[in-house]
Amino acid sequence: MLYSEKVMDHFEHPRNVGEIEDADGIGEVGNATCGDIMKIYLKIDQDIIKDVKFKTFGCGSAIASSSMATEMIKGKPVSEALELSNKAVVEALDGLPPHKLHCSVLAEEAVKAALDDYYSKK
Amino acid sequence: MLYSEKVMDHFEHPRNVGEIEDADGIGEVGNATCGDIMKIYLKIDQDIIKDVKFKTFGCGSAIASSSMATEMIKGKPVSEALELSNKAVVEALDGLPPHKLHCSVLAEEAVKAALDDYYSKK
Amino acid sequence: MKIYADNAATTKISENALAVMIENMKLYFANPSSLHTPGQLAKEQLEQAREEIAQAIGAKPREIFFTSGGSESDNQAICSAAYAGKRKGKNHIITTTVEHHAVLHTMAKLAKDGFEVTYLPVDEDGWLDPQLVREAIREETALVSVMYANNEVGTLLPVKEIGAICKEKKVPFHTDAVQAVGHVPVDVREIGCDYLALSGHKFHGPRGVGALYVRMGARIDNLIEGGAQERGKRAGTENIPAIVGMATALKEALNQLEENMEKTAALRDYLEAGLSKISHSKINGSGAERVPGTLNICFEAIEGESLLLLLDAKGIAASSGSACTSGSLDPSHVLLALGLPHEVAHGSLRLSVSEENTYEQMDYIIEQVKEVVSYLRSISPVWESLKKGEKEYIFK
Amino acid sequence: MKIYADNAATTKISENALAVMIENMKLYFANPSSLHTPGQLAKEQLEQAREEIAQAIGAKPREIFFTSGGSESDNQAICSAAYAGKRKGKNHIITTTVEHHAVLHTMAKLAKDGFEVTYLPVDEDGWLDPQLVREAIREETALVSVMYANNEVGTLLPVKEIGAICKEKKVPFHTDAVQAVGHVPVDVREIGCDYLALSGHKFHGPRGVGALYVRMGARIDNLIEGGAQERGKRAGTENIPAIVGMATALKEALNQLEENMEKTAALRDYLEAGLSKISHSKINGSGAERVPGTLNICFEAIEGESLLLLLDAKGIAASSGSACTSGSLDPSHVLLALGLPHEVAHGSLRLSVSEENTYEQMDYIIEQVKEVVSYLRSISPVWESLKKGEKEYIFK
Ligand SMILES: Cc1ncc(COP(=O)(O)O)c(C=O)c1O
Ligand SMILES: Cc1ncc(COP(=O)(O)O)c(C=O)c1O
Repeated sequence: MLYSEKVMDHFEHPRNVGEIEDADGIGEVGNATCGDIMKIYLKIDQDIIKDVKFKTFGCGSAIASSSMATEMIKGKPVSEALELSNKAVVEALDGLPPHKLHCSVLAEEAVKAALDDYYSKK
Repeated sequence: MLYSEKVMDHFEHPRNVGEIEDADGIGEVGNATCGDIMKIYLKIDQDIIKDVKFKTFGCGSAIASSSMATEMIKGKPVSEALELSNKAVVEALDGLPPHKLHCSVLAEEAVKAALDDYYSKK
Repeated sequence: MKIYADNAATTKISENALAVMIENMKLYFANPSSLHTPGQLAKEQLEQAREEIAQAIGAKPREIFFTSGGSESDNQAICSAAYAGKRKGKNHIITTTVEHHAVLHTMAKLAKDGFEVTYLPVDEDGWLDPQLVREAIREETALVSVMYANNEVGTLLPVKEIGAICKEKKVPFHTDAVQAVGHVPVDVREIGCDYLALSGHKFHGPRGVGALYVRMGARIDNLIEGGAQERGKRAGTENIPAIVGMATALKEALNQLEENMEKTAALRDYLEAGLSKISHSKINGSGAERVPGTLNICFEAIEGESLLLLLDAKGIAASSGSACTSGSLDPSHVLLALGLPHEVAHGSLRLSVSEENTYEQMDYIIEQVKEVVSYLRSISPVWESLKKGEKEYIFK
Repeated sequence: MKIYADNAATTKISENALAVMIENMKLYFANPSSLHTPGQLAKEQLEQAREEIAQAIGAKPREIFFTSGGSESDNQAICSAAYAGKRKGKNHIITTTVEHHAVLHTMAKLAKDGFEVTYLPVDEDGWLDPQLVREAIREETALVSVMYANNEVGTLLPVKEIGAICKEKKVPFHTDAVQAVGHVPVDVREIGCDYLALSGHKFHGPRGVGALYVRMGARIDNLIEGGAQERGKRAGTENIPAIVGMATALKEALNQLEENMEKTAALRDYLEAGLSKISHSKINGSGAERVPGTLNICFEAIEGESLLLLLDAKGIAASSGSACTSGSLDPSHVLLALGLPHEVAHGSLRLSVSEENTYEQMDYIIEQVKEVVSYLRSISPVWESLKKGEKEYIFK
């Protein structure tokens, strides 16, 4: 099949979908022309990611990558979230097809953009 | 199928196969390099073709053309045999495949060569 | 429910065509180039199929060359005409922006080899104004290649008008009729084309077989060199089982053509009516005549692959863009050619029904598409921006 | 009695391969480029077949490209290597005089396009001395193309030795293994070739499908442009039923390879022993290693077509020269390359047996060939001249 079971699970039942009204950090990456946009909302308390939500416009692996990335940083200290790599996302998803690897990069970038936003607001 | 029923009949059961020991005219045309040789023997009495035999090295349509040509001139006056055309042979055989038409030409030429030989001996 | 709604990508083989193929493989397996009886019997099967295919499109048997499919037919026709033109100093080719890749990539190869290619634009329905062809033709035009029916949107292009113009201007005309044959009436004399490509698997025939019509007198050169099969123009031991399967399927399709056209068009229109109720969406090509079974729709703020996969999870097999390019990241070149902006071109869905589909299935598709679209919009940041008024809707 | 002894022209499809094809057409008919489940299941079938074919010849799956048959594979390999060479200033190609027309006619096309082609001679058994390849290779050599097994005579050419020389000299090496695969062990690493062509219908697989092995890193360019199938190197909706049928047939053939080789070689040798009793005849290639099933014999003073047709009338399906060129008037280019004079080259007969033939059939063939040959000699003017001493026998 196109995607691993893990990818399909996170694509069909994405975790942490939604918005956070009073987010402490918001990151948006990608653009509609390329076919992928990810937006990540963070609620941070004492440098711990208390809550995270996302919205994604994109293919199955983009949605799954966002879902997995949010799962991986949820409840973690910001310092750990900053270390999140696209490789870790790919591994956690049991792999992505080669031409879909950029989705995991986007997920990493979206998390970092949200953290940047958090720092810049602080 | 490759050949008409008539061709197959004359190929599988050729008429007038053989040699005539004391022939009045013998004609041989074609060459082994091209893959066809026809040899026709005539027994002529008072300008009537009393007997005709042939031997042919060649494909099915070459054998059938020889067989048909000999049938067509047997018992006929020499003057009529001289008129034998390859077209008439082809028609009598209910047609030949386009790339096999040269076999009927060869049959016409073999008859004429045998008649030439007859005249030159006379 | 399991629904196959991807008939423009490929169709299921008909029972009759399959039965004929099996019989052929068992009884007529010999090589038709062999002189022996089994070979000649196989050859008879081959030539009968050639007659049937010829008759189906109004051609003479000698004008039909069997190939391995639509792509090969397109390649061979285009290259033959192009290089024949080049030998006479003609190095200009006219085509459209909405052709299949079998045509477009062949054009790209020719462009590399010194040809100048004019890509005529289409209107928002994918229709080509024949006058554009007339205006584009020059002294050095070696070929006009315009498809009969578009594979993504279904639009029927005015090939008869274009054929007449090409005839008048004495320019060879090729039409890729892969999506048309078996679905709408196709007659090569009416079109007035010099070349026409068709493919077996688009009308419930087998895969890996196609035909190329070449008007008597039009130039045809080998793409595949070798044995003297197909009057020396296409080498390779003839795939007779597939060829007779294709002929059987095409006869079957034509026997029921009117009936099937009516039925599939009605199903498609029903589906279209249901889906067009979804807000901020657009039916592509609906302003033009289309092949009966094809429906293409874009939904704002969602992406096609995720739509496709969620429908698949519900048992609906559909397509986003053409099958051959799925897996690529670019939106369909056809939808862009129709003038759709990238962001909505990404959100396209092609449903292609056959006479075997039912209204019950259409209802299910409508229901599921609605649900999936609204779910994907609910998780789409683009939809969020649109709703918040941060962005303007493209489809009002 | 009905005897099929033309297996080098084509084979009857195996029951297993046919069953797998039918199942595939019914269950996995979707387009493997489609993203939906039916498409992805079809794709799994395709990729499994690719693995099987790869394994059968010692290749990696990524090195296998599916095509429409042996001819297409040969064309694509040769053109790819030739033009890749040309871009580096290399315009010389080496091949042999006994190749199949799929190779020879491609060479002729390249020769017209500025390539210089060296045709290496073979010995009287159709065998090529590998040292000739070494001597022919030059700085500008773009490709060496030597067949694995000859289709008319059955001779196995020393491809491993040639492969080693090409490797040493860093020249790409293509081998047309259409007559070898499924009949003798074939391993691309052992051969050391860069390209290898095979065709499904020569080993009880389906018609219209073949494969091209392309060593990882070797250059491969499209012959057919279009969709991104076969990693972008061969466009056209994949003919999966035929591909899985071919993989099934090849696995089957290899499972029984030793057994079949022994059996067919024994049948062939038995036939050969019987037929060589006919006076003034010659077994072609008997001095070389041959594929097990093929027997080629020339009879002095008779012509092959009439021999063939009379055998056909007795129920024996055989061939004279290769099937693809029958119907032409020229004697086989292969027999001429073996040094046979025209007059005897016209009188050739190819019998190609498979493991399904029997000794009873061989006895019948021997008896009938004897009878037909002596009949045709009795009506042959050439035989008459030979007997009368007007001409010299070529075969003493
Ligand atoms: C040696 C050889 N090469 C190539 C071919 C061509 O294969 P196909 O007929 O599958 O194109 C054949 C058989 O016809 C052959 O025997
Ligand atoms: C319009 C059009 N042209 C050409 C093709 C190529 O046909 P095939 O896949 O049979 O090579 C297709 C289908 O894939 C098509 O829809």
